[in-house]
Amino acid sequence: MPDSNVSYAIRAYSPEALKEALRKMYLIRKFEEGAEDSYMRGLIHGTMHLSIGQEASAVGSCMSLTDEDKITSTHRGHGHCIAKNADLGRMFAEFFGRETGYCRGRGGSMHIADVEKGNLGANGIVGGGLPIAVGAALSAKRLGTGAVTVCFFGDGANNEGAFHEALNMAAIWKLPVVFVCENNKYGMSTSTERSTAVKNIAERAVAYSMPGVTVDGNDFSAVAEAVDAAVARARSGDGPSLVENMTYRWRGHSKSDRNRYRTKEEIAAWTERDPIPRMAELLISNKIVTAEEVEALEAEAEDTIKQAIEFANASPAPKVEEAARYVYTEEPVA
Amino acid sequence: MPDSNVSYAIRAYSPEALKEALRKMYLIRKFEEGAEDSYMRGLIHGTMHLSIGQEASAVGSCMSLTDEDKITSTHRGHGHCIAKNADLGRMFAEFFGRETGYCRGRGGSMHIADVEKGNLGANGIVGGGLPIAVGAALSAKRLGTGAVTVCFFGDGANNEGAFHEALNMAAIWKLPVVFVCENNKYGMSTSTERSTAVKNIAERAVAYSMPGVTVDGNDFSAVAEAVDAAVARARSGDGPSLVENMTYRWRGHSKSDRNRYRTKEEIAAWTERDPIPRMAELLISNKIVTAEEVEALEAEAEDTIKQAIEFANASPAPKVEEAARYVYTEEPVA
Amino acid sequence: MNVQNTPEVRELSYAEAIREAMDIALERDPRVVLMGEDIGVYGGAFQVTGDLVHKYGTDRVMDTPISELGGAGVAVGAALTGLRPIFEFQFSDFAALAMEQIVNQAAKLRYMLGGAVSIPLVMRFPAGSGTGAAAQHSQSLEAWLGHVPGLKVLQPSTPEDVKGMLLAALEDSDPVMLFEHKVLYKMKGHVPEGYYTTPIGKAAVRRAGENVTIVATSLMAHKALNAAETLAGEDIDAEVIDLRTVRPMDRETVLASVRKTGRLMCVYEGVKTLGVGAEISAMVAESDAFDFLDAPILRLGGADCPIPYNPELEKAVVPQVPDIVDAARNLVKGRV
Amino acid sequence: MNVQNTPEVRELSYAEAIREAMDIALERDPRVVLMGEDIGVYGGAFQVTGDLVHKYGTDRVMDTPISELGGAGVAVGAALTGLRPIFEFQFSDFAALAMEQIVNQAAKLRYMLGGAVSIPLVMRFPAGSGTGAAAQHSQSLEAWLGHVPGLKVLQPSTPEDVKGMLLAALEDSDPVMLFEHKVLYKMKGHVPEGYYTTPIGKAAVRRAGENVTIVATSLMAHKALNAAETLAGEDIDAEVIDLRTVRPMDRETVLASVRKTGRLMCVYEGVKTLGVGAEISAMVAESDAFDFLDAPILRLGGADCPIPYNPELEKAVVPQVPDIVDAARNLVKGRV
Ligand SMILES: Cc1ncc(C[n+]2csc(CCOP(=O)(O)OP(=O)(O)O)c2C)c(N)n1
Ligand SMILES: Cc1ncc(C[n+]2csc(CCOP(=O)(O)OP(=O)(O)O)c2C)c(N)n1
Ligand SMILES: [Mg+2]
Ligand SMILES: [Mg+2]
Repeated sequence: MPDSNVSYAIRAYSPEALKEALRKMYLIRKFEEGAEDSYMRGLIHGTMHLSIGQEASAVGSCMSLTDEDKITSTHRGHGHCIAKNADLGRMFAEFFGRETGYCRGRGGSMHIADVEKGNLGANGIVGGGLPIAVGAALSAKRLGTGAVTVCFFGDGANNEGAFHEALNMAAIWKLPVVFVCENNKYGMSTSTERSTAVKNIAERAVAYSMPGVTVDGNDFSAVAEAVDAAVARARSGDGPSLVENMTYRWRGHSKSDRNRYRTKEEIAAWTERDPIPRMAELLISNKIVTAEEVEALEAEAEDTIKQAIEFANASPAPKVEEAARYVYTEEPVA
Repeated sequence: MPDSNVSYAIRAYSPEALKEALRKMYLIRKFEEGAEDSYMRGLIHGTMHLSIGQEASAVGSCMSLTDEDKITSTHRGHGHCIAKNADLGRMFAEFFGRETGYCRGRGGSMHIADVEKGNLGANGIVGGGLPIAVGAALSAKRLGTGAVTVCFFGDGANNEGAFHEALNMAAIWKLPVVFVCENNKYGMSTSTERSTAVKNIAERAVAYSMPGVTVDGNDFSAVAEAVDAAVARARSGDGPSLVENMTYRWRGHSKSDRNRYRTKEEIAAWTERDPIPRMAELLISNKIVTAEEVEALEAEAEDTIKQAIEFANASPAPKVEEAARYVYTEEPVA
Repeated sequence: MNVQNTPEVRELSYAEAIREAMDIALERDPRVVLMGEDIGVYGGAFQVTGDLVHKYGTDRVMDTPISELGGAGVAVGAALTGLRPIFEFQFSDFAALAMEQIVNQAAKLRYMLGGAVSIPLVMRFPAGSGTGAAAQHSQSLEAWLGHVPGLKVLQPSTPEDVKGMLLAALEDSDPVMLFEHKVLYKMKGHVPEGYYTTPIGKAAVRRAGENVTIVATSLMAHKALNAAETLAGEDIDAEVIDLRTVRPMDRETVLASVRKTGRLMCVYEGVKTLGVGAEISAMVAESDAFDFLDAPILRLGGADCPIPYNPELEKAVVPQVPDIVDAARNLVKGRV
Repeated sequence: MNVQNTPEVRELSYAEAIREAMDIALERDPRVVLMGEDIGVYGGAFQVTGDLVHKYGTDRVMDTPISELGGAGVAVGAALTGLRPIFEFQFSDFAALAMEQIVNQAAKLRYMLGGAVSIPLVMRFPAGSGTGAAAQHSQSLEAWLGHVPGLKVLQPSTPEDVKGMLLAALEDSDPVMLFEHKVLYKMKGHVPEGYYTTPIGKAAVRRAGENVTIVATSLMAHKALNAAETLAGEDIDAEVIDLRTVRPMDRETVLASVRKTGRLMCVYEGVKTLGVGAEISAMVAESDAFDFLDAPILRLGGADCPIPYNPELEKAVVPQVPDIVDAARNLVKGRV
C-alpha cells in the first residue's frame, strides 16, 4: 500500500531511474545552451527551436517507454531526442551539417530521428507528426508488437485539422497512442487565448471520448504520473489518451524572435519555476541523491556536451557530389 | 406569456409562414422525386445526392433567415436551395446541363448556388463549405451587414480537419455563423458509430466553447426552435453555435449505392417517421390549414415541379465553343 | 469476381485487375493493409476493392473516416513502422487535402533522415473526366506529384499493366502513386493469372510507326491508338508510345522513337499548361534527339479551364480521337 | 519603415516594398484585410507585415491560428462576400495543407457557378531555398499552381515589381498567387512612391542580347543577369528575360526573343522535372519560333531531390551563376 504523501515519482521508480532522469534533464539544458552558443558562434545556420524550460515534460513523458516504443516529435524536439536516448554527438553533428549527423547533414535541427531508439523524428510541419503517430500505433496493433507511441505536439498544433483527424482515428480504432501536448502558452507569437477556443487543450479530449488531463509540465512527477497512466492504458488495449503539460519556453520561438508578444515579467515568473532544481530538490529531499551528486551530474552533463560538440566539429561534411543521394531506396545508377 | 404546451413553431410563426414552410417541404420532396425520375429517364448524367426524408432539416433551419443571410450547402443540397428560395426551373436546367441553369450547365447538381438569395453554394468537397461559411461570417462582421451564415454539413464531414479549424476560428472571433449538422447516421456507407468517436456530434461543440444541441431533425418545430435560437445568438453578437439535426436519407447515398451497409428494417422504420405528414398534422391540429388545403399544397407542388422540368427541357444547351468561358472575370480576348 | 474465362485469354476489367493484384498482395504479405473511404462493405466508390473485406476482414481492409489528410498520414506512419498500406483516395481530387503528408512527409522523410528509413507506401488515385462529375471530381493531377522527388508516379492504361504495376509498386521500398483513369475501370483486357510484375519506369511502344511519335498517357493511349488506325488509312504511320510512368520518365524509349520519326506529339488529359506533355516535350527538346526533329513538338492537353458538367462541354475540353488525327496530320503534312 | 531616401532614387527592400503596397491598399480600400500566422505583433516570420497591425489594428491585420486549410478557406469565403483578403502563408511549403481551398474552391468557384461570382483573393507565398531551413521550408511550388486554371501566379523579382504587382493583384477580380523568394526580402532597389501597378502577364527584358535567350524566374533572374555580365566578357551577348508571371505566361515576349537569338535556356529554382522551365520550353517548341532554334532548349532547374540542410549541399542542388555561365557558353558554342 504505497504512501500517497510520497510523490508518484519516488514511489514509481528506482533510485537509478530517478538519477538518470535528472541527468537527462541536465543534458537537455546543457545541450540547448551548447546549441545556442554554437549558433551564436556561427557553427549552425538556418534556425533552431530551443526547449529550455520544458525539460520535465520531455523526460517525464518518456519514463515508461522502452526502445520498442515510439515517439513522434516536433520542431522543438531536442529534448525529446535526448529523453529517448539519442547520441548527442550525432545530434550536434547534424546541426553542424556533418555526414556523421543523424541525417548525414541533410535534415538539420528540425528533422532529427533515431529509429533504432524508437524516435520517429522531429517534424518541420506543425501537426505533421500527429497522424504519423497514429499510423505507428496502428502498426503496433496490427503486428502485435505491444509498442506504445507517444506523440508530442504543441499548443499551436492543436488547431491544425490534423490534430482532429488523428485523435478521432486513434479513438475509433482504440490504438495504443498517447497524445502529449506541450502547452507553453504560445504558438510562435500567438497565445492560446487568441488562438484556441478552449482554456485547456485537454478539454478537447471529450470530442474524442478519450481521457484528457492537464498537469504542471514543470513538475517531473506530475508529468510522469499522467503519462505513465496513459501509456499503461494504451498498452493494455484501452486506447488513446491526451495529456497536457503546462510549461514555458524560456527562449524566443526561434532565432528571429524579438519577444514582442510577452512581457519580461511573465518570462521571469516562469524562469522562477525552473523544472530542474525542482526535480533535484525532490530527489535530495527523498535521499535519492545528495546535493554533491547533483552538482556532479550537472558538471558531468556539461562535459558530455563539450565532447559531443568536439565530435561534431571533428566530423567530415557530406560530399557535395552526393547531395542528391538518399532520395530513393534503390538509387538510380548515375 | 406564450403557452409552452403549444409547439414552438405555432407560437413563433404566422400561419402564412407555416403554410409556406409546408409548401417548401412538399416542393423539396417532389423536386427530388422529379430529379430521380429524370435521372432514370436519362435526362441527367453524372450522379446526384437526394435529400428525401431530410426536408424538415432544410426548411426548419432557414426559417429566420432573410435574403441578406447566407447559407453554405453540401453535395446533398437541393433541399437547402429550395429552402433558400431558389428557382426550380433553373435548378432542373442545371441538372440537364442547360445554359439557363444556375451554373450555365457547367456545375451540375453538386455546385448549385444562388448568390442573390444568399445561397453561397453546394460543394463537391465534403467539409469544403465549413471554412467558407466562416469567411462569409467574417465579412458580415467586418462590413457590419448584420447577416448571419448558416453552414450545413453532414455527419461524415465532422471528421474532416476543416470542421475543427472552421469551428475554432468562428469561436475565437465570435462570428455570426450557425453550424447545422445534418446527421443522417451515415457518411456514404460508414456509420457514425464506425467513423466518429462521439455519440452525438453536438458533443464536439464543447471543444470550441460554443453551445451544441441535438434535435429530432424530422420534427420541423424542434429544428426551427434550435436554429432560430442559434441565429438570434449569432445576430446579437454572441458568436457561433452547433445544431445537430438527427435525420435519415431514404435513398441511397448516390446513384451507385446498393445499400449494403444498412437494413431494410432500418430504412422502413425511418420512412415511418416521415417529416412531411408530421408537419402537416401539426398545422392541421392547430387549425393553421385544413386537410384539403394540405392536399392542394401537395398537388400544387407536383405541378410546379412539372413546369420546372418543362422549362428545363425547353432550355438551350451551352455553346460548345464557350466551354472554356467563365474561368476568369476579365476574359482573355481569344 | 464475375470474370469471363477462356483457356487462351482470360479477360478482366481494369477494376478487376486492380482487385486481383490487391487480393494476391493481401494473400502473400501479411503486412499489406488497404485503407480508404467506403472500401469495405461498400466495395469502394468504383467497386475496385469489391468483396475483399469479406475475405480479409476489417483489420486489413479498413474503412477510414472522411479524413484524407489524417488518413494519408496514418498510412505514412504505418509504412514507416512495418506495414505496407495501400491507400485509396475516393477521387484523386481529394488528394488536394493530403498534399502535406504525401509531399512534405512521405516523399521527403527518407532524404531528410539521410537514408535511415524507407516509406513503402502505395496510394491509388481514381482520376480523370468523362463521368459527368464536374470540376471537383474529374481532375488529372499527376503532374503535381510528378514534380516531387521521392515519389514514383504511375499511369497504367491496361488491365494487364495496372495489375503488374501495382504488384511492382508493392515490391518498391518508396512511395508509389498510382493514377487510375475512372473511365478505364470497366475496360476489359487480357490479364495473366497469378503473380507477376510490370516494370516501373518503362514506357510501352503500343504501335510501331515511321512518320510521327505520339506519346500518350492513360486513357489517351487508347485514343491515340484509335487515331493511329485512322491515320494509317491516310498513309500516315504513327508510332504510339504509352508512357505508363510519369516519374521516373522513360527517356530512352521516347528519344529513340523521335530519332526515328522526327516528329513528336504529346497527348494527355491533364491541363495542357505545366502538364505531363510539357515535360515530355522539354525532355526531347533538350536532348540530342532535338537535331532529329523535322517539326515543332505538338501538345494536345486539357483546355485551360475546370472540367464542366455538361457532357458535350466535358468532351470538348479534353483531347478526342479526331483532334489527335487532325493534329498528327497537320504535323506530318507540315501544316502546324 | 527605416527606408533610405534620396531625392533621386528611393530604395526599399523587397520586404519593405510589399509592406508599402499593403499599407497603401489598407489605406485606400476598407475591404482589404490581411490574414496569416503571426503577421500581427510579431510582424510576420520574415517581418513583411512589420508594424502594420499597429496602424490598422487587429481587425484588419489578423493573426490566424495555425490552421492553413481553414484559414485559406476563410479567406475564400470572405473574398466571395465582399472583403479583399491578402492571405500570407508563413512558408509556401505549408500551402500543401491548403491546396483543397486554393485549387478546388478559389480557382474553380467562378467557373463552377457559370460566372456568377468572382473570388478577389490574394495569397502570398514566401518560397525558395538558401536559408538553411531544409526540405519542408524551402520548396518552390509555383509550378503546381501554374497548372491550375482560374489562378494567376506571379513571381516578381524586384522591389519595384513586387509592389506594383501586388497592387495589380488587388485590382484583379480573381485569385492571384504571389510567390516571394525569401532570399529577395532583404534585397534593396528603387521603388516609386505612392500608388502604381505593374501589369500581370508581362515578362520584362532585363538585358537585350543577340546570341542566346535566358528566361529566368524570381531569384534566378538576378543570377542570370550576373551570368550575362560574365558571358559578355567572352563576347557572348545574352538576352535576359525575367518571366515575372507564370500564369498567364507572356508568350509573345519569349517567342520574339527566341526568334532573334535562336537559342533558349530556362533557369528556375523549382525541381527541374515538370517545373516552370518545362512549360517555357514546350511553349517555344510548339510555336513558329521552333524554326528559329539553332540548338536544343536547355533547362537549368532544381536537382531531383528535396532541399538539403547543409549549406554547401543546399547551394549544389539549385542553379548558381557559374552553372548558368557554363550552360550558356556550351549552348552558344554548340557543345550541348
Ligand atoms: C503547418 C505549419 N504551419 C506553420 C509553421 C510555422 N511554425 C513553426 S513552429 C510554429 C509554432 C508552433 O507552436 P506550438 O505548436 O505551440 O509549438 P511551440 O513552438 O510552442 O513548441 C509555427 C507557426 C509550420 N512549421 N508548419
Ligand atoms: C473531401 C471529400 N472526401 C470524400 C468525398 C466523397 N463523398 C461524397 S459525399 C460523402 C459522404 C458524406 O457524408 P456526410 O457528410 O454525412 O453527408 P451525407 O452524404 O450523409 O449527406 C463522401 C465520402 C468528397 N466528396 N469529398
Ligand atoms: Mg506552444
Ligand atoms: Mg451523413
